[in-house]
Amino acid sequence: MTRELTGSEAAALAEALVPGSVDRTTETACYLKPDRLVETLRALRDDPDANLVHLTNLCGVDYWDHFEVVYHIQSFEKNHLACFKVEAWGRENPEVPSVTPVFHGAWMQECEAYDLFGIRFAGHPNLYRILLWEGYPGWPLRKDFLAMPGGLQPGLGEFAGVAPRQEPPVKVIE
Amino acid sequence: MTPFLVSDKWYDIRDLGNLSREILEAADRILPFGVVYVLAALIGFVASFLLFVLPSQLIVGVYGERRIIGRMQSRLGPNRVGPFGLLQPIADAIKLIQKEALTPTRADRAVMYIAPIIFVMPAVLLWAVIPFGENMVIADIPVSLMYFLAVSSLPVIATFMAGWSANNKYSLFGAMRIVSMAISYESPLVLALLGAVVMTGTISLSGMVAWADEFNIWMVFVQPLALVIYFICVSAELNRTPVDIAEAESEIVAGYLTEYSGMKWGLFYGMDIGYALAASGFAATVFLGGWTFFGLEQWVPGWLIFIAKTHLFYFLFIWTRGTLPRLRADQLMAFAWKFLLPLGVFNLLIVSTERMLWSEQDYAKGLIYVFALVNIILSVALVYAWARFNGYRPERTPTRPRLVKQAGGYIPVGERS
Amino acid sequence: MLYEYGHIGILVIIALIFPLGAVVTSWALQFARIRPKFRPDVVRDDIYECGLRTEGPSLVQFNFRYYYIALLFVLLDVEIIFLFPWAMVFDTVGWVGYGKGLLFIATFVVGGIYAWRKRALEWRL
Amino acid sequence: MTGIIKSEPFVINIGPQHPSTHGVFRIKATVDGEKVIDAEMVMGYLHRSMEKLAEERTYTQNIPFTDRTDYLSSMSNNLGYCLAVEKLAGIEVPPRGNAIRVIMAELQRLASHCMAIGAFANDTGAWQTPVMWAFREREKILDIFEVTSGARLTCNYMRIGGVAFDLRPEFEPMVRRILRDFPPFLDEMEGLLSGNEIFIARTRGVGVLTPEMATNASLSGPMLRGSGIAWDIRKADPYCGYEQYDFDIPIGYNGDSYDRFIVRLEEMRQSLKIIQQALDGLPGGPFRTEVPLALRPPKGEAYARIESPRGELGYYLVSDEGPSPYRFHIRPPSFINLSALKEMTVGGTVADAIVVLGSIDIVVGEIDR
Repeated sequence: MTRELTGSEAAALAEALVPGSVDRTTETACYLKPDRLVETLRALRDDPDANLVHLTNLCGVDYWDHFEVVYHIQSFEKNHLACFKVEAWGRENPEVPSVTPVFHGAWMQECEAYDLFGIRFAGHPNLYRILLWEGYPGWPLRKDFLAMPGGLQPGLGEFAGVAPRQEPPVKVIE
Repeated sequence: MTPFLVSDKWYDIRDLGNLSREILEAADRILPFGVVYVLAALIGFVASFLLFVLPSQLIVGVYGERRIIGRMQSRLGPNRVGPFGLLQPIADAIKLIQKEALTPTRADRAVMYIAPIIFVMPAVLLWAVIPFGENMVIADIPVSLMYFLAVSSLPVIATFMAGWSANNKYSLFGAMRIVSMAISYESPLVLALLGAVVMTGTISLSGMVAWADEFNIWMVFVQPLALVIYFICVSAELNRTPVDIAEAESEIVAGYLTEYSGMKWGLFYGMDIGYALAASGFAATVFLGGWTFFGLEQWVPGWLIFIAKTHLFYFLFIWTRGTLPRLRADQLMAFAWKFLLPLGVFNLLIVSTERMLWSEQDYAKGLIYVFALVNIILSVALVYAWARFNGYRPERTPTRPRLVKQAGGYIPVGERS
Repeated sequence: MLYEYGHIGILVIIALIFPLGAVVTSWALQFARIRPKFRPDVVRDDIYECGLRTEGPSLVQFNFRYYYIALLFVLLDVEIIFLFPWAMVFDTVGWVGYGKGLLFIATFVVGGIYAWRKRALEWRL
Repeated sequence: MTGIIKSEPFVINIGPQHPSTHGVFRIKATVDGEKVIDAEMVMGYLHRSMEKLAEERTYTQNIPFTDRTDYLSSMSNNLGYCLAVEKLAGIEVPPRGNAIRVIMAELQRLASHCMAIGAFANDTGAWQTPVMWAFREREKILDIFEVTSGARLTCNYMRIGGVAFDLRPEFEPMVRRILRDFPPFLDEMEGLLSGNEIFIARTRGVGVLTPEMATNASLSGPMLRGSGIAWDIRKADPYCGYEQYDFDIPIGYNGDSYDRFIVRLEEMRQSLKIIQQALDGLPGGPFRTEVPLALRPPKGEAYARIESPRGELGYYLVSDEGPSPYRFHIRPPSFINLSALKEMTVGGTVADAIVVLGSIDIVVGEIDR
């Protein structure tokens, strides 16, 4: 049975390896400081006691005033699952460091979080809109998506700001 | 050796040669030579077309290619048009002929139209030299084996034209693949047939059938390895499934056929069966004794035996198509050069030595059976040994995964849990 | 004897008529009122690439690495063709001719081994 | 040899309308001759914004959405979502409900792996035969689903607190027939593919993933097990009473496409074992605990995962005591399994890229959601 680490247990693991990395803890999760995030996760991955090697899940959550990025990290040998969180404040340009250098599997999940929430991941090698197209107005999973300027308005029929379809660059030989 | 039951009467349909001979002799009395000559070729063509190619297309095209494969894949196959779906190819032809033949605007139009025509021509020409029965051959030329080899390499050019002219990347892949495959598989093919030529001492297909009749043995028993090599090489040249890398529908959508549609596509598709049939007929003639069957040809028309053998061989094509996955391009080339070609050389050495020994013994009839036995054993041993030499190690590929009881981390190979 | 080749010549004509007939009929059918006449369409008449527009030219300098194999093929096939006359005259040449034939085969076996050792037969990608 | 002949790399689109991409998925490959020198994934052609839609609907109304993500294993998707809601709201499932869920999930695994193996064999070029055989067996399983839930593909059978309906009397003989008919089919598949030299040549050593790479790329399911990592949520984090059943985790040797294939084949045998045990010991009693239709779980968050046929399927739910989830996140296994696609394809041929894609066993509905 996988042991789901409580916030304080996860915090203890993180504090032991990288002192000063934990922001606060809740019952289920441990909030890390964004500037120490990559360092902490790398240490937790490489440490045999923590052994948090498998970034199982990464997702963003919109809490109106701030965004949270949730990392569920799994250990195979110890069989425990730790939940870490990072907060990003500000709706205009929320930014958290990318953990792609530590976990390759974060690559696509961070792209997805960027695509749907607009959270920028600093240090990501190729951050692009993976599901929607480049130039899509707004960030769909934000709570205020429908009210955003340029968002989907009823009766508009088509997204504003999308370049009109162009004729293919093919010449017809008559 | 004249079958005693077959009479010389023109109405004896067991030997269609009688009929055409009667017609031609009658025509010769009243018409100038040139007309008779054209008439002879036409009769040969029409007779072979009506008797053999058309029914084979229908039967093989539906029953072989679709119903048998459908059976292998546990589905029905075409069964609506005509009795048992026999008329399906005709329905397909009508459908295809009225479809629009799209030609992309960026393609090379002329080449794209010429390619299917060039592709079809050799398929018809191949039938010129294959003897359907005694005296039932359109052009009984003495170098018919060479003729067959030469003509059967022509469609490669047509497929390359088709692939190149379409201006499509997938077609380009197909074109490039088919050229490299054709040049790789031509050498083992010719080498394998050389074994048969050494044994019989003739490059006429009628001569080969006569040889099989005389010694009462089929070439397949004397040259089993040659048949295997021939089969694989011909599958490659014909783009049949285990080696159909030029079409490879799962990789490069349809290869050189990607841009073809309508009747132009239909010609490629229909003639694929035509080529496979011609190759089967050739194999039946060279390796399976043609229209002879150990004396049965005195009771049954020879052309019926020939058709039966051809379809038996064609069944092999269907079988491999329904069973085997496809090789990759580089593996395919390596297989031709490293496996088939050396085996062909080995086969040639063996058969030429045997032939010399045989000629010392004044072509004693019994000796050929000894050779057959020796060759069958040698072929199996050779194939196995050469495969081992090339790195065939089935015992090193476990086909069952390891089983563990407990979840945990990485378990290195060799560690029991 | 030779006029058998003429049969093949007539077959060539038949073989030409058969596909030409099929292609021309299907082309001509668009003028009969059996099916609607198709009009040129830019997107439909474009070349197929999985439903997207092709990027860049299609006909490029294609890297398929069969330069060596093509060379080998030319050499080998010519050699094998020379073996056919040898195979036909076994009765008359005797053991000496047989030995000479083997010598001929040996040259290309040696060549083949050389090519193999030089890794010309490998399709390294 | 290289460098003597000049060649031009060019870009070729594999997908979205390609026979082997199993849906509208696109690999934009830069090739030099046959060699793939760069591969870029393009997805989103089927994006329906499930996560946003789910925020507007109640917890029960969201169950049909989960059907439509991974449409080849809808039972597993239902199950994962229901487990997450139950974890969030603290609902207990009666033992009969759990046993039915296990049987359904394992039947779904059989059906899904049938599809995966058949399509994979098709990608290697076996012309339709394995896929048709696999479909033949899959149909029988879908018949069971139809009898039980009324639908074949998108079953919508699991409910929060149990399952939607009790089993019908036809159910047990049908499953017994599957248990009897399936092992011969698996032997047939092994005879057709596992020992086939051409199949081995095509898949052995193609798309090799080292265990470090597989772990680091967050892969799961047969992709992870093929690399030799013994990791199965059913063993490691049992749900629905999987701890009562006796089964093994199949793991591969060196993490190539062939290993993933044989792991899937063996998983089907293990699933049969589980179904047998669950069916023999099927408890009586209620099949569902009653939950209010407009469920309002307490404030909090829950991450529940199951071992879906494609890997670890996780649902991350955040509740704000409202009738609908505040945040509904799916951890789609085949989306994250694609993380390593570029590493596996670059350096191989175009044909290898297709085999690798087939061995990942993607479902585009799940990638794009």
